[in-house]
Amino acid sequence: MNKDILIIGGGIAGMQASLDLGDMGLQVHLVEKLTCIGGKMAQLDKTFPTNDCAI
Amino acid sequence: MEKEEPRIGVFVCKCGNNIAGLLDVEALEEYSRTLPDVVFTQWNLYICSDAGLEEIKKGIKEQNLNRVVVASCTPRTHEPLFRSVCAEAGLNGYLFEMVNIRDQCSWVHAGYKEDAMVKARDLIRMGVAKAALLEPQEIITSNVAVRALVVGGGIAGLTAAISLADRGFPVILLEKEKELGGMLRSLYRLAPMDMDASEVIDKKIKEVQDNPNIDIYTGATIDKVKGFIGKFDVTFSANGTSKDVRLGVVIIATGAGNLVPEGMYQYDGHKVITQWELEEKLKAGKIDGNNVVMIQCVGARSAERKYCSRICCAIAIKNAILIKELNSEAKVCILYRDIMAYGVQNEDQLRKAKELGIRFVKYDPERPPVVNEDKVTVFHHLMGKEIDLPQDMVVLSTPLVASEEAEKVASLFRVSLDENKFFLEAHVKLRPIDCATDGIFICGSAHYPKDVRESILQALGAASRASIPLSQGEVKIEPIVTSLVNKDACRGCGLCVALCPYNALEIRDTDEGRKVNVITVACKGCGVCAATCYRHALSINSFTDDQMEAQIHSFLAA
Amino acid sequence: MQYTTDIRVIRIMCTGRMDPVVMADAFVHGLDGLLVLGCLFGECHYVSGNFNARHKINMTQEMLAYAGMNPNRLSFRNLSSAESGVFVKHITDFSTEIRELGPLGGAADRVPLPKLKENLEIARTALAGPKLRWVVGKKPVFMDSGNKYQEIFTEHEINRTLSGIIIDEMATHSILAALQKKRRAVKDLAKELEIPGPDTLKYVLALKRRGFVELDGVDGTSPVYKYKTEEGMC
Amino acid sequence: MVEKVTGSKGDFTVIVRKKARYVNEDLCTGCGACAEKCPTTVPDDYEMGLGNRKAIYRHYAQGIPSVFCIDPDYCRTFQGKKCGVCQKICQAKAIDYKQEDKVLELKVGAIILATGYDLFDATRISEYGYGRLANVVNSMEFERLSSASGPTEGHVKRPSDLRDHNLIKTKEKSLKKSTRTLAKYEKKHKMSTADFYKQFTAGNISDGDEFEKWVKQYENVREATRKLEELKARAEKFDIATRLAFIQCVGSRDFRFNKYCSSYCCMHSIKEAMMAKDHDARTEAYIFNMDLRTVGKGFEEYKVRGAEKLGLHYVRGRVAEITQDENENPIIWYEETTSQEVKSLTVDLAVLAVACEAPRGIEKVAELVGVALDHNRFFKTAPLNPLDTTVPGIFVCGCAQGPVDIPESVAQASSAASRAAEVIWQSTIEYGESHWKKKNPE
Repeated sequence: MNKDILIIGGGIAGMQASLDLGDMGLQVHLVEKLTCIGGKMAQLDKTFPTNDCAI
Repeated sequence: MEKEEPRIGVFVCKCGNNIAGLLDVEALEEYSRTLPDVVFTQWNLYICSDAGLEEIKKGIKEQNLNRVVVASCTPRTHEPLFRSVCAEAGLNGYLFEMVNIRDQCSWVHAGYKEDAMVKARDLIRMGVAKAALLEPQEIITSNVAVRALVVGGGIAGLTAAISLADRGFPVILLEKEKELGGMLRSLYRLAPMDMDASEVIDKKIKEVQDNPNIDIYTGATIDKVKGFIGKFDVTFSANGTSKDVRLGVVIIATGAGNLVPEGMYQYDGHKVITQWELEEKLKAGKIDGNNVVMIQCVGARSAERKYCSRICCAIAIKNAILIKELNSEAKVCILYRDIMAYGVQNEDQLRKAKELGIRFVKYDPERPPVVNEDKVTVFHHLMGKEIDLPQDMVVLSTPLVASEEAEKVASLFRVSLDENKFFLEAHVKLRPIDCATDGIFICGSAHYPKDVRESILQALGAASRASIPLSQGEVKIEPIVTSLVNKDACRGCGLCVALCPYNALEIRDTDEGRKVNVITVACKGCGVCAATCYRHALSINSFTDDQMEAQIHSFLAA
Repeated sequence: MQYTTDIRVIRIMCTGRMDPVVMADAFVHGLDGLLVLGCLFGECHYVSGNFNARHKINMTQEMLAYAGMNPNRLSFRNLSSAESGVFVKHITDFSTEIRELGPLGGAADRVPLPKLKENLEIARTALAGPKLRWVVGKKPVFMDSGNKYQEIFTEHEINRTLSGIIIDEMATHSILAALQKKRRAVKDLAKELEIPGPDTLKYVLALKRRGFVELDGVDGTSPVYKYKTEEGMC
Repeated sequence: MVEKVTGSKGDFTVIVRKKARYVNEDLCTGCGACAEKCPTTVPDDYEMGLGNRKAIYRHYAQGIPSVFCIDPDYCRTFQGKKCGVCQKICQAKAIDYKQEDKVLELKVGAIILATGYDLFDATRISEYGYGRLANVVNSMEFERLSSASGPTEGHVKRPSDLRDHNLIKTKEKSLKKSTRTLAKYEKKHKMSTADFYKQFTAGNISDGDEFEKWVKQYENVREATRKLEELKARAEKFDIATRLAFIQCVGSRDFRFNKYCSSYCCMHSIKEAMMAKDHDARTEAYIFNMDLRTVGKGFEEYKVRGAEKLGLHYVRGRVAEITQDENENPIIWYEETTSQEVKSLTVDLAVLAVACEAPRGIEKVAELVGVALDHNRFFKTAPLNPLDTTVPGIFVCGCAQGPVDIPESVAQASSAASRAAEVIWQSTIEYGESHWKKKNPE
């Protein structure tokens, strides 16, 4: 039985899932094809509906 | 106890060429030696390298340093590292101060070496001045009672309870009604996936009832809530008995209510009904007459209730299809403003409805449809004129509105509601399930109108978030929090309590009178309280008034 | 990215931490300009810190202006953490503005040095006092949920109250500071501090009632007052 | 890159290839000296090709990990040319041209697919002119154009203007070079070019190869200068794009491409229009839509605020075609459904709200992990277990299961985490119980 978890994709969804699992004390492996995590959200400037900054 | 004389060590980093490319790091090191309380200085090519870190440890041990200043890059990336290195050498990590001569100096002042050197010297001097006043701090830990409270026994609450219980966490589930199930009990089929509502909810209820980790209390009301993350003390009564429990986390899943459109569009509950009332008729399989007109956005997206209730279009489409399936002769017309068939499944259903011959007519909120005895008159946008639609039944799509309980629950748990009295999340984008108060989570329509699938999703999310403190068993907090530095000064006035956005302050009766108590686990260290206290009784660790003033004074002392 | 070498950064967790006393103290010690940079309104990382900061900074500005300093030396601007361009714009603008104003106590300020410094010290004392802090602290509460009687106040109403207190507090603390140096008659105080005679009398009597000053004989027909060692203030 | 997945719920074995960065992660301090000196400029995909990066780069400034990496497709060293600049400049000695891919074998109990989405390729709708008309961009490109950290520092400029500015720069560079050549001739023959040209055209100087070249060079320079001046004169009039058209449902709700609604584009366009208006008060923004789907918390209020406070124009109608005028300004042709008239509107910039599509290569991922896709090529899920794929122990979240906005993505991520954690805990249920009993001794 393995206790680790694999997450494919380092966008906002992948990162949030990793953070939650990591905080639960599980070992997470996050695989991203680009050189940095962040995904599409990192390309956004502001977000609706509060015009908050994306990064 | 007399205070130890500060013995400050200053380490200046070249960061390869990043700093040394512009600044004369060796001259800065020499300058640091002239500053008050500085007993040891050193420069390094990369302080963050293993060798550089060893030097800090050596400095602390051999030179008996009791404060460390590193002039290098940004605390955003490197402060935790340096803090832990100090701690490894036996020096409290909070007796460390970082000066940023890279991002704030060498990187941004290329070509102005002289001015940049002046600035770098100022920054180091300011850092040393602050370091002299630093106090040791300890990471704050607090135990978490490993038990969760789920408020609300609808689809969201049930799902969250099962998810937590399946992972071995005991759950207390409170429902104000006599029966579990919530809104789904009165529904017929679910949009957009077209499933039997009672089948779905009955299965969930059984799962909850069979789960040994879940204690269910129906007909329950919450009387009193005290405490904070890890230690919520909740008093509730169910079936005439009162119970006290201690819980680590709370999930709020109190759902929403239906708007009764009294006085709108001749609503009478018989011939002019709501979608919810239509559900009952559909359940019974009886629809009278062939002509059905549905009106969308009744009491929503208006001056008085500004929001869009998200799910009504999907419900109308689903019910229109059900009517057609029941009676293929039926003529169903949906009067809408925008068809909110968002996503994959809703759009599929919309297409299906159109294929079945259900008519969609857009109306202008400025010229709303008028319901008459046997017809509905509406201004048709495309034709540019009023048309009459015969009707045997008018169905009004009303929004979900905040549950009547919302205000009471919110004030009990001291969490905020939004302007429509739905529960307010900590951050719209990044923390959609958390409340601003730690340890409290929201899911389902208590947060905003949601369909079943979305409620399930959010409930699982809430279970996930709630399980974090439960599985850690304790919460750890950076000690940069408020502390009551002058207990005598505090008069227990409660001004700070009113301003704290995190419910991290409370007034307690003590032997010396009413005094503020800081719930450090809940405090985030924003400092509003300290900046406000008219008795100057509060301060923020590592960001005290004295420290800030010392930085400014030492800058101006040049 | 490059910017002016004029600025020195002091890190705080949230602008909500900005204490009026710390801001005033900076100018007492001769700072030419203080720029508070924080999150955009509505996206404070600490929920509501920047709104609290705005109330306090506005009040401090008004107080320091009343003390004779050019209020533009203190400024609050907002940006998000990813907007490096906006950051540079803010500090470039501010540095240009301060350079135009020149050093503290120069032509841009209503009161010249060293008098300005004295005034600023009085302002600092007043800002540390309970009255202003209480009202500015209560401001968001009054605006949001109202006072004990559920009376909700507009920002305008509270600001008017604050302005009144600023004038009273400056006068009161000026009188105290003057008396601390030397015993005086009310009319001399009025002349020296440029406060109308009747007002001066009102302030002095209030101070007497609260036990901060006491009668110290009569000079001709005028009673003379002196400073009484502090015994705590509420 | 995930290369192989075997096993089942609770016991998966995954082979992952970690691509070589050619920069040692433990040594790189992220200082960026290498990128500053790198001679190779490459279009930046983070900036949607609107800006440039170097061949040694970070995806974006705040990216994590903050270490750099070399793009072997562009790096001179990998292209067999002489370079090695980064290796020389790096004081941390982190550059390693010989670094190799690493193959890792991971043993995991559960897998979460968060593979996201791709933007719909708008060139597929030829009538909108994307890719052909300079000033038709997609929503993500507009996002970069209006971002304060983007290539234009947040000033919304027309791409054609950016192109012309770049053209001016390259032309200036080559002109400088040619002027230097002229100077060489002048020095050699001790005569100013103007004098020489006068004499030569008068026939006072006998011909010769070099003089021919000189003349030709001079004429070229004259012509290039004229063109450059023209371009510069035109560029002076360039302004911020203030008339904006947002075209909704590009590739969504369209039978030819994707039947579904992409959920977030209505709000995204309203937001972009608001930001532009915020940046420049002259902005007039038109949002061409079928329905404005403002179904989230605060969304409808946001939309109303956009119209009432900022004067955004919501136009109901599907755009038929986009053409351009002589200034390369896009002309939007649409049928206004309310009046049933075909109308046109000329704007500075047209922004296509492109659909959220299952990413290219999703079939390969699906095949690798063995899960099924739905008819829209997203990972298939069940309605009441919305994050469970067709294989137990493998979950999905975010846009990989269908289009969702950010808060829903985040919520789904937490939910998927919960499902994955359930797998791990269920298999070690004793741990769960003893865990809380230990913590709750009462």
